[in-house]
Amino acid sequence: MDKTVPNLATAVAGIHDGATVMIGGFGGSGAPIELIHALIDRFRATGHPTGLTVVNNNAGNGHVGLAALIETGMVAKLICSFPRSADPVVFTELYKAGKIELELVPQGTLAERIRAGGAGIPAFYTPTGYGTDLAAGKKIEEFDGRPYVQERWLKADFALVKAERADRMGNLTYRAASRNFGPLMCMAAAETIVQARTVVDPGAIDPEAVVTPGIFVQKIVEVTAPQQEETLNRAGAVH
Amino acid sequence: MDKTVPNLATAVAGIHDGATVMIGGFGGSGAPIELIHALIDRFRATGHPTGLTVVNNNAGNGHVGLAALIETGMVAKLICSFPRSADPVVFTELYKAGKIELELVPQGTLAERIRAGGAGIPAFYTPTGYGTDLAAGKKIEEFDGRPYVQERWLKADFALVKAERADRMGNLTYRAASRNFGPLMCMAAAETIVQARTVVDPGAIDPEAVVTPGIFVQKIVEVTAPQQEETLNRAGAVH
Amino acid sequence: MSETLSNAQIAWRAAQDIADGAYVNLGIGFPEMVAKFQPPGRQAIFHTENGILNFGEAPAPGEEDWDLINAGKKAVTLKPGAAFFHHADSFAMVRGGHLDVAILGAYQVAETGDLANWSTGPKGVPAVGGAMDLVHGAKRVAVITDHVTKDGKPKLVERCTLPLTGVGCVTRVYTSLAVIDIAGGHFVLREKLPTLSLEALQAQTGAKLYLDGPVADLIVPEI
Amino acid sequence: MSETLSNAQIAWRAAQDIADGAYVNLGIGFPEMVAKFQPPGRQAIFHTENGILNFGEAPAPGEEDWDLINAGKKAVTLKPGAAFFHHADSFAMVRGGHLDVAILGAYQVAETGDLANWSTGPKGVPAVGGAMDLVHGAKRVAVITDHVTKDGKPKLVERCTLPLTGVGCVTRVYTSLAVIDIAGGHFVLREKLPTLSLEALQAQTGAKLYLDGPVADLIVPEI
Repeated sequence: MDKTVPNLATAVAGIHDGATVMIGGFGGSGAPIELIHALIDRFRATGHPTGLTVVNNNAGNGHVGLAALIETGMVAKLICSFPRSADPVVFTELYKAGKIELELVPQGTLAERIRAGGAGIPAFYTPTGYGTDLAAGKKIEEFDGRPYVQERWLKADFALVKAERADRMGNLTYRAASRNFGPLMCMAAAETIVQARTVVDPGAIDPEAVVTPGIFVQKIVEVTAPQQEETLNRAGAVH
Repeated sequence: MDKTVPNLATAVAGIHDGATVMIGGFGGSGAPIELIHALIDRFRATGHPTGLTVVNNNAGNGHVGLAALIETGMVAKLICSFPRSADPVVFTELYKAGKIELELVPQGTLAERIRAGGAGIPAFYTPTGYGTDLAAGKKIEEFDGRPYVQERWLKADFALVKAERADRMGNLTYRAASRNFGPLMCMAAAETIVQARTVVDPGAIDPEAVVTPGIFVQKIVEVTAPQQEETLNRAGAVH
Repeated sequence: MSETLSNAQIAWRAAQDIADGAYVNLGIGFPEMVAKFQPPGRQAIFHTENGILNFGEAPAPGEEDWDLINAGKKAVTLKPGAAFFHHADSFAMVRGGHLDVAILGAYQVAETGDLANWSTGPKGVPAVGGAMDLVHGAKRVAVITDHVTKDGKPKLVERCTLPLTGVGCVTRVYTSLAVIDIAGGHFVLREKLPTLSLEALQAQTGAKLYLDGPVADLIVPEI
Repeated sequence: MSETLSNAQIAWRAAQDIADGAYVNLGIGFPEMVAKFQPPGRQAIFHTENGILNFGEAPAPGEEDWDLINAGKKAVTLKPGAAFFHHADSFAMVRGGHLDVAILGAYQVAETGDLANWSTGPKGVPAVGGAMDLVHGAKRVAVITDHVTKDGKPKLVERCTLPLTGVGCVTRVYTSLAVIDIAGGHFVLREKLPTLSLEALQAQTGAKLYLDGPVADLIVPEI
C-alpha cells in the first residue's frame, strides 16, 4: 500500500467545482500552504475548481495561502470561527461586497462538528452559543435542567492537511500546535490529501506515536521544506 | 505540581459508597488490577465502599480484578457492553440471582457516551442500536432521511485507569491496545486515579507523545510491575 | 443432504471479495478465519475495535503480549504501519464509514438486510459488544454463515424472529451453499454450489430467492 | 474623575485569585496579561484553545517557532510537562468543565451573569473564535475590564444590549474600580478602591450593587 502521489498538482487534481474543502491550520500554524497554492495554480491555469465551500478556523492573512485562495474568487462560502485578523483585507472586502458567504461557528463547535462528521454522529448538543445570535433558529433541548443547542455534523469532499511525518499507509504525526484541526479534518473528508515534511516507510512511525491513523488519509505528497504563512507575510509575499 | 500519592490504599481512599466508578481496560488489557484490588482490600477491612455503579466494557474474568470486585458484592450496577466471557461465573450468578443490575450498551456507544461526558456534550445521535431492543424507549430523530438514536453522556465520580508512563503533572502514555477506554474515562470522571508503571518528572514525556494530558488526571500511583489479568487467571489466582 | 461448504471454505469465498488495501473488520469467532484466505498479492488492513489497525496473526504460544489483543481477546501481532488509538477513535472509524468491509456472523439474516447475531433470546446474560456498531458505517457489511441452523431451519428469512442487531444493514451473505446479495428488500442469488438445484436451495431458504442475471457456480478449493 | 486601576493592576488583582496548580485559560488580548502576575510560589497551567497545555512566555524576538503559538497567534514557549492535542480534545477540556478558571474581556456584563464580548453590532465582519465556548465549562468564569467604556458608559449593566457571548456564565468581575461577584442575579460588591465611595461606584455601574458582608479595600501594587 502506497498512498503517496508524485507532486502537488496531482494531489489536488481531483478537487471539483462546488466541492466542500476543509483546510487545516489555525492561523498560519498547520496551514498547508503548498497544497493551497497548488490549488490556486490549477485554478489560474484551468479556471477550476470554483464555487468552493471552505472550512477553516480563519480567513487567511496577507496574500498567501487561504487569503490568496479567497482572493482568486474560487471560494463561494467560508465556514469558520474567526475571519478577522491582522491583515484580513481580502476576505473583508469580498464579504462586504456580498461576494462570499460566511457561516460563523464558535470554534469549539466547529471542531466538534468536524469530529462528529468523521465519527458518524449526525448531531450533538452543546451549551455553546445558547441564548446568542449564533444559535438563532437552532433546535434547543434541555438536559438535567439546562438548555443546550443542537448542532449538526460537518463533512467535506476533501481535506487539505499539513503533517510532519507520514508513512506510505497514511499514518501521520504533526508538529507542535500545528496539529490543531488536522486530525479532525482527516476524519471528516471523503478524500484527505496530506502534505508531509517527511514520508517514511510503514513501520518507521511508532504505532504509539501515530496521531492520525492511516485509514483517515487517502493521498500523501512530500513537501520537504514547507513554507510558513507567518514568515511569508512578514516578507510581504504574494501568491 | 505533583499528583502522585504514596500508595494504592491512599489512591482509592476517597471512593465513597454509591459512587460511579469507571474502570479502564478491555478484558485484561488495560485492567488496573492493583487499583481494583486495593479497593477490594479496603472493602474487606472497612465494609466500604459499597453500592457502586461500575462502568467497564466487560464483567471480568476468573476471580481477580473486576470479577473479584463484583464477587465481593460491592457493585450494585454494571454498565457494560459484553458481560459474557470465558469464565464469567461471578457476574452471571449474581445477575441471575437478581443481585446486580445490568445496563447493556453497545461498545461504540459506550465509548462515545464516556467521551461525551468528558467533552461536555450532554447527548448525541448515533445509528447504532436503531430498531433494536437496546434502543427501546430512547428518543429517535431523523437526519438527512435516516433515523438515529439519542444517547446521553456518561460521567463518573471516579475513574481507575492503567497507564504505562505518567509524569507528576498527570500526562500519560499507554501501552499497545491497553489504551482502549483509558483516555476517555480520564476525561469523564471527576477524580481520575491512575496506576502507572513508571512515574517521571514533567518534561520527560515528549509533549507530542502525550496521549492523556494531565488536566484529566487527579491522582497517580506508581505500580512498577503491574499484574496482567490473563496471566493471573491462567495461574488460577484468586483475590 | 447435499454437499455443503466448510467454514473454512465459506471464509475463503468471502476473502476473495476483499480488495488489496481494504480496511476490514472481522467479527469475533468464525469471521476471524477470513484473514487466513487473502488472495496472493492482496493485503487488507485489519481493524479491531479495541484500538489497533494493521494487526497480524497470533504469536507463537508463550510469546503472547496480553496488552496486544484483538476484540476476541486473543493475542495478536503487529504489521509494519500499525497504529494504536482509543475506543472512541476506534468506533469513529466504524460508525464514520471509514471501514471498507465488515464481515460478521449471523443467527438470522432477513431479506430486508436486517441482521440478528447478538442474542438468542431472553435466557442467559445479554452481551452485545461491538456488533451493533459494526453493522453501521462500514461501506459493505457482509455475513458469513451456514445456510441453515444445526437443526436444519433457515437462517435466511423474510423477517428475523431473534432480537435484531441492526436494521437494513447487510448487503451480501456468504453461506455454506450460496452467495446472495441483498438489494431492494430481496435476496438476489449470485452464486450457488454447482451440484445444488435452485429448487433445493430455495427449499432451504426462508424467503424467496430472486435472480438478476446469471447465477455463477460457487467453486472453492479443498481446504 | 476618581483614581482607577491600570490594566496591569486589574490583571494583577485577578491573578491573586488563581490557585497553585490551577488550569487556566486567558482570553486573547488584555486577559493574557494575567499570566505575568502569578504570586510567587504559585504556578498555574495555562491552556490555549489551539492545542497546548502548559505553555510559557513569548520567546525572544527572532526565536519564534510559528508552529508554537497561542490562540492570539502569538509565539509562545513550552514549560516542562506540556502537551499537544487537537482542537476537539482542546474544547473537550473547555466544555467538559476541566478548566478551573477562564478569564475573559468584556464589552458588557449583566447582573444575570450574561456576557457580551464578541461583537459590537452588525457592522464589520463578525468573528467569534473560542469566546462562546470558553464561557461554558470552566469551573469559574471571570471577567477583567475597565469599569466603564471609553466614553464613560457603564459596562456592568442590568441587561446586555450588545450581542451575547453567553447566558448566565460570569461569576466574578475584576474592574478598574472594584471586584464584584455575580450571584443570584445580582452584582455583589466584594472590594472597591478605598478612595471611592459606594455612591460614586454605584453611579458608574449600570445595575444595583448589592452588599453581602463587608466590602474590602481593593489594594494593588504600583506596576
